Amino acid sequence: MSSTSLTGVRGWRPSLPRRHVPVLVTLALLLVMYGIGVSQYRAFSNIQVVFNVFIDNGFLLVVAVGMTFVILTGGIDLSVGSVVAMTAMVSASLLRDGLPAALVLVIALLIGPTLGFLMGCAIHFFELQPFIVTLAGMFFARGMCTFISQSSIPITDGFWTAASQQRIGDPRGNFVSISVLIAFAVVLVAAYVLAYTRFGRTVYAIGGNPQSALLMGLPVGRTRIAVYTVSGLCSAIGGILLSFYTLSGAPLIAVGMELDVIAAVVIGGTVLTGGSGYVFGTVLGVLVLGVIQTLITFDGSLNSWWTRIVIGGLLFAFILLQRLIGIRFK
Amino acid sequence: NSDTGGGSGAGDKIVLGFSQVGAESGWRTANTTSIKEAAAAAGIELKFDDAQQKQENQIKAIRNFIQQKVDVIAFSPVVESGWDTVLKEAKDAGIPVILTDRAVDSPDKTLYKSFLGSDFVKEGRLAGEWLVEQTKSATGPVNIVELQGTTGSAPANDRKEGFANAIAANPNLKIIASQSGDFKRADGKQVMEQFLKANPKIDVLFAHNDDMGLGALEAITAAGKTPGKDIVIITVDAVKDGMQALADGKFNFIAECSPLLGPQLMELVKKVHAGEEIPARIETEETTFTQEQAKEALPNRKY
Amino acid sequence: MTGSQPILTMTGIRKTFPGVRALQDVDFRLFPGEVHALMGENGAGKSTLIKVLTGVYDTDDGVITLAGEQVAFTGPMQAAAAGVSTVYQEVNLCTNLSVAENIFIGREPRRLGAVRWGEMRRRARELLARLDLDLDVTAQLGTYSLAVQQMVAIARAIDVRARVLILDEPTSSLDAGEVAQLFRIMRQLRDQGIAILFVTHFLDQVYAVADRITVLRNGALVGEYRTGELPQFSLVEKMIGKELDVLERLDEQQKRTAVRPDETPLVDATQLGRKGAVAPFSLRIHAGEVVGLAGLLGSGRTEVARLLFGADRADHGQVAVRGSKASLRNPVQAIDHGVGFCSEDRRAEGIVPELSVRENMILAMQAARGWLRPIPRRRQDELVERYVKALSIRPANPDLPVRNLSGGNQQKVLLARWLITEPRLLILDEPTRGIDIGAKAEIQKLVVELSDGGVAVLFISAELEEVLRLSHRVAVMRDRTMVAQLDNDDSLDADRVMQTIASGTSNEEVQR
Amino acid sequence: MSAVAERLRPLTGHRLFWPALVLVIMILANTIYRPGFLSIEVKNGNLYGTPVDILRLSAPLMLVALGMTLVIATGGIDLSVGSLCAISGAIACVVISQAPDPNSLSTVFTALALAFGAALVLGAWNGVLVAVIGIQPIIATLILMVAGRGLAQLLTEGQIVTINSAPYRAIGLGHFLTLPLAIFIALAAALLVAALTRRTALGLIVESVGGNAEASRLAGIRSSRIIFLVYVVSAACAAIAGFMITANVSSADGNAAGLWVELDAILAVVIGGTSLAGGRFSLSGTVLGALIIQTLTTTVYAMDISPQTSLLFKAVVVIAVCLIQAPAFRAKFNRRRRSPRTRPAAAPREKEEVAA
Ligand SMILES: Nc1ncnc2c1ncn2[C@@H]1O[C@H](COP(=O)(O)OP(=O)(O)OP(=O)(O)O)[C@@H](O)[C@H]1O
Ligand SMILES: Nc1ncnc2c1ncn2[C@@H]1O[C@H](COP(=O)(O)OP(=O)(O)OP(=O)(O)O)[C@@H](O)[C@H]1O
Ligand SMILES: [Mg+2]
Ligand SMILES: [Mg+2]
Repeated sequence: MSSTSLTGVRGWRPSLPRRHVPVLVTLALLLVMYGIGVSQYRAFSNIQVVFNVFIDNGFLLVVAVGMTFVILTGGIDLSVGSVVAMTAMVSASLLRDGLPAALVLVIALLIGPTLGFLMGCAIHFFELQPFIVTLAGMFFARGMCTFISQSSIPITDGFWTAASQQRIGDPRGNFVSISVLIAFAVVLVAAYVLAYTRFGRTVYAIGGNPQSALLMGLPVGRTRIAVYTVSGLCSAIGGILLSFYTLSGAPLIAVGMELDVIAAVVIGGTVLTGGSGYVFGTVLGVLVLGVIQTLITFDGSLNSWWTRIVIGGLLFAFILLQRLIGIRFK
Repeated sequence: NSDTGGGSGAGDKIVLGFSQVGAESGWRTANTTSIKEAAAAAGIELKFDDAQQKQENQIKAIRNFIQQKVDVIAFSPVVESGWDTVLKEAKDAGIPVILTDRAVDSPDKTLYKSFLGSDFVKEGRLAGEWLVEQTKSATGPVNIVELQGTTGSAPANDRKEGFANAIAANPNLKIIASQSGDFKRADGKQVMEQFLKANPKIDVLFAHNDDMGLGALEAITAAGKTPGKDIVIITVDAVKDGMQALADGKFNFIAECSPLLGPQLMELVKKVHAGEEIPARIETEETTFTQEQAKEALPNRKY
Repeated sequence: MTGSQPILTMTGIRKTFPGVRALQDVDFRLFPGEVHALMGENGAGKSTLIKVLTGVYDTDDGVITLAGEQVAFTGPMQAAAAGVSTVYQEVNLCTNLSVAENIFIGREPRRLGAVRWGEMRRRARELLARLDLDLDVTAQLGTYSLAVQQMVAIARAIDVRARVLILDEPTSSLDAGEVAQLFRIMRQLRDQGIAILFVTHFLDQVYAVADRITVLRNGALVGEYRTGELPQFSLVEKMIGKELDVLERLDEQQKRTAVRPDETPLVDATQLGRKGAVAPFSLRIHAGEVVGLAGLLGSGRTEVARLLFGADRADHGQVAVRGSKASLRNPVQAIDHGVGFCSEDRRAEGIVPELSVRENMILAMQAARGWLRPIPRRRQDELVERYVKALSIRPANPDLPVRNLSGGNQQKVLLARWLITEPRLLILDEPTRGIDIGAKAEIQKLVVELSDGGVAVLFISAELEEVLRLSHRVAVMRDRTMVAQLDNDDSLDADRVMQTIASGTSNEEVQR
Repeated sequence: MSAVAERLRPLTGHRLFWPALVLVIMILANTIYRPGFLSIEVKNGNLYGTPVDILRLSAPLMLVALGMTLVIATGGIDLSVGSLCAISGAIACVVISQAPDPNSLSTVFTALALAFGAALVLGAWNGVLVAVIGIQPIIATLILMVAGRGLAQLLTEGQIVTINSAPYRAIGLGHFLTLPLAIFIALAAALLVAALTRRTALGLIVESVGGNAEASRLAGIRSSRIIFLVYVVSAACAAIAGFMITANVSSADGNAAGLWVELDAILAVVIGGTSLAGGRFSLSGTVLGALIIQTLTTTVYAMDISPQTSLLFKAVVVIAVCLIQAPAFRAKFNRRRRSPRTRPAAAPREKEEVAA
């Protein structure tokens, strides 16, 4: 009965591009959107408009990168917006108290990961749902913000001011800020980690099937905790960038940012159930949101409520197209 | 300046980029409407952007205004701090900036040309002074509860401060409870319900805006008390519903905070564009209303 | 062959789940250089013992030693690090990752911490070649069938430099060729001194490869035996706990040719097909007829079944049910026409893990009745009790979440789900996979009974003997095409079916 | 001690024991802080007091959370409920405010019908996005969450629409049998949903779809139809909640009505013991969860806790309730407590019983 020869080669067409379809679709749609902007508004074609999208969304990008890790494991982190705000608040208040900038940076960069670590532990050891744990984390961090100060605190520290106002490139013409470079660095590191390290691959495995990952002998617990810590770290970096951006800490800043971030990650082609997606997609997702906003500002005729409706509508059109084109390609 | 204009080929119309906080209250909407109407009337092309209560969005909008090379930028800052970087970019691009409604705390006063808005401290003070006047003859303690606005916001802080300073004149006046109602009717009502249950004797309610006062009205009625009589109600803003309540005798006093900045703003824009010097701080024309004044004023109110 | 010292001992192992004593005072030893079969009925505790060993579950009591040292693994990661490599019962891989990664993740070849993708792919190809598999190692695992996934899982396990290799029912979804390939590798490894623990429900396989057998029954140890000293029937007796004539009964089944050319067929599919899944085929099934589907892995048997059930939408051809044209575009319509379908992938497409045994059983019937007409509790109890007994589902507590049942018992629950709907055509895709010998005989008996009672059955199984034993007719699949339909008369035997599969034609092809 | 524990086992083992305990503790803490907390008096022939307030104010949250429970049971989530509250409230108030006679019943019913219909349409929109087009629920409903608030403001033109309509007011403030009508409305909705899901097979079907959608489809359940349906139900619940919220202050505020209610609703559902992963759901748990959250809010106001610390307070309560309910946490806790006790001797002869 042995018929090994029969089980052998079967003509199986490799389906390589399939994984990349969502990202490619996003890219194409983004280009179309940019094209529309250029054709409609003259100043839109300035290269600085593109740079501004990066300058204005650098912190969002960094936070979204952290969120990508979490979502790739099939989790979610709702605390990011509050942690960003808390980091900015802590930096601002410590600087106001006269601590040296370097020390403040270290402290601010420790708080986010610590909270992330604790949330990761709660999720892993007590098997609580990430949504709830991070929601509690969100309440906690936001509570801390107003606890630190009820009104916004300006930052006058020399290092911060320099980082904020430094223009890289032609200072009179087209330039980017330091935040953009930091954001790019974070993106590159994250992409490398996800693609080339054992930790990164374990993140994907957990997203695919946590039970299997455990039975395959992967360090599921450690990785899961690490992922929330990474997200906390990214939020902390995002918070620092935001404090560069606004040169202040305000208790109600970045409210609802978590939803923008989640939307960016998903638009970038990462699946919320985990296991599939790329950092590069997340970059595109952030750009999509940025370009939508730029389009609306350039138009400059929308009422407050029409702004929301149009954002919702564009989001819908985008997701729908992405989905339909995605299906077609598969 | 046809080479500079935005997409619409502005000709020699002045282009104003205006970044609004959002549309979080009726007051804000009236403010927006006023600006839009005034711009149209003054022949100024308005680029309007709604920041949905987010500072990040306002900064982005200002950047985009700079890219579009508008002639003047005006905005109502969501928070006080954090504007230096982007204002510097505007300054470098040679675009003058006017603040409306709320101030910024930047030490560098050259970053903007002027501030146009209300004096919140004064509003609180006017409210307090009226109360002191009314309770001159009171012998026993007068118990006041306060419904604060959004915690940490400039109007809430300043109105609280102004009010507290004014009532210090009479030691009988005492604030026995003060809690944030977030400038919203539903919250104002919920907080007032708890005030009423925790404090058997409340004589005066000071609400930081009309909406919270209107919410509190309901709570007071439900508790079997008569607003305006059993409890004296003082609020700030003077939006239509508030004025109606005042005219109906349910409120006792309102310190006005006018949203109708549009015409004044357009004046300033024109002057700034023409290179004229303008004062660094301009206050909106505001008044106060008693019940009688409200009855008179009500038919002519625009919002 | 066996060394003097066991590499692994488990003594006095006890494990209780809420309401179930899964293991009680079980002792087990494993010697280097042996293949040791762990036998027992569904729910006997085999998988639990393995999971206790590798630290997936904590023990309630008991001692485990590995190479003389006491160990208590906290999880598969530690166990693997200590040289215990395991393939668990349900395929436990990540379908979203590539084949190569599934083999190597956790121990990828790296340079300076960076994964060396090229090297990994090359090594994956080599390893799969040892199992005689030629896959695109960069493709996502999920694009391959369950059987291929099973082979990949095995490849992953044998690559580890392990001292102990544990295989929990690795052969349940493999075909004969792949099994032979696996055994070749197992013998190789054994000769290198690796200790192999092997779980299967196929007695032939035990006798083909195992040196020693440990039998569990109801979570308790029955005994440890040398394979040569334990005849098949006494093995079965030990597993079942009473003397049974199962084996005889299995062989007694006779050829069941019954052609009813004059009747209108129950289901008549003409040129039914779906692009990319299966080429258009025509198939008639009469009431009371059992049609077997034979073919290699990936030959498209499952696709045929899914088309007939409307699980996938056909883009070609049509179906008539009892003479009148019917549309089977989704499961609801198929069920309306009295078709039932027991999927081969019970975890993804079968059970609803959170729900109780009872709810899982009545699900299909409830769906057919519509949500407005809940099945009365009394009727539920009646039905559930009947099928729990009929299929000897253990534990017999219908309110247990079905996820707590052993693999084989879950399969029985699924079967019960469809039997309860009293279908006219029941499609069984690998219904006996992972089912113990007693239960397998029960299911086969059931198929015969159903058919005698006028129910048509489409029977898919990797075991050709089983197909031949039960079917009136056998349809042969090859490369996603139905190449032949053979009457199961005296001239038909396994060899001829194999020939048909191999050549793609049969010399006396029966038309329809 | 342990005998008592044994006796209480069936009680402490009950699904709702821990959330209920937390609620009781919160009420106790309030009563200690302010002895009058629990006192109820009769005013104008109606009951009046903080407990009544809590019940009345929790009614909208309860409604939203009921719908959310079903959505979550199918493994989805509905972020748009807050916006739906705002839209339905806005439509009702705008219609009433423009009618010649805002006090007539027919005006109010027309307004309610229009608003309710619109909510159903929007719910169907969500349902189509998730069930038919297959967009992930969180994103699909995010669209309406963003755009919906804009719609509500569009309807009210950014103003707070104040109405003067006694019948409409009654939805939020009316009384029935001395208790606020809102309580009865929420209760009726809860009973209706409970009857719909537990007296019919709908509950089982929803749980099955949430547990394994593909398996359910193959068992003959129209999974996508069920998923579609729960979003419509959720929207309907949100609409009624929107009526209550706006009736409570007799005005529709497109921006503030139902702001962040989606988060509270999700919290209520989870505190009530329904898993966000889908599958099993508990309506009574959700009702309890809504009560806990409203009590928490009231506590913050009543105890003079400054609003900035209220979020910290909320974080602590949420984590505490979820922790004590988490099986993993309890297992760890129990093990530590039980370990000194010697294990009961094994009863090896019971072997055969297991098979039964
Ligand atoms: N996680 C669990 N929770 C509760 N009970 C469980 C759990 N896992 C297994 N059981 C029970 O333990 C017993 C032993 O199951 P186990 O999976 O070890 O059986 P098995 O011998 O592997 O059977 P099969 O041949 O069907 O795979 C069964 O009665 C099963 O219901
Ligand atoms: N050449 C191939 N190499 C590897 N896998 C293949 C190949 N062709 C098909 N497959 C896989 O096999 C599956 C189709 O097999 P299908 O389930 O139809 O066959 P089957 O005969 O029912 O097999 P099984 O015995 O596994 O049930 C597809 O999901 C596909 O991923
Ligand atoms: Mg098993
Ligand atoms: Mg198959």
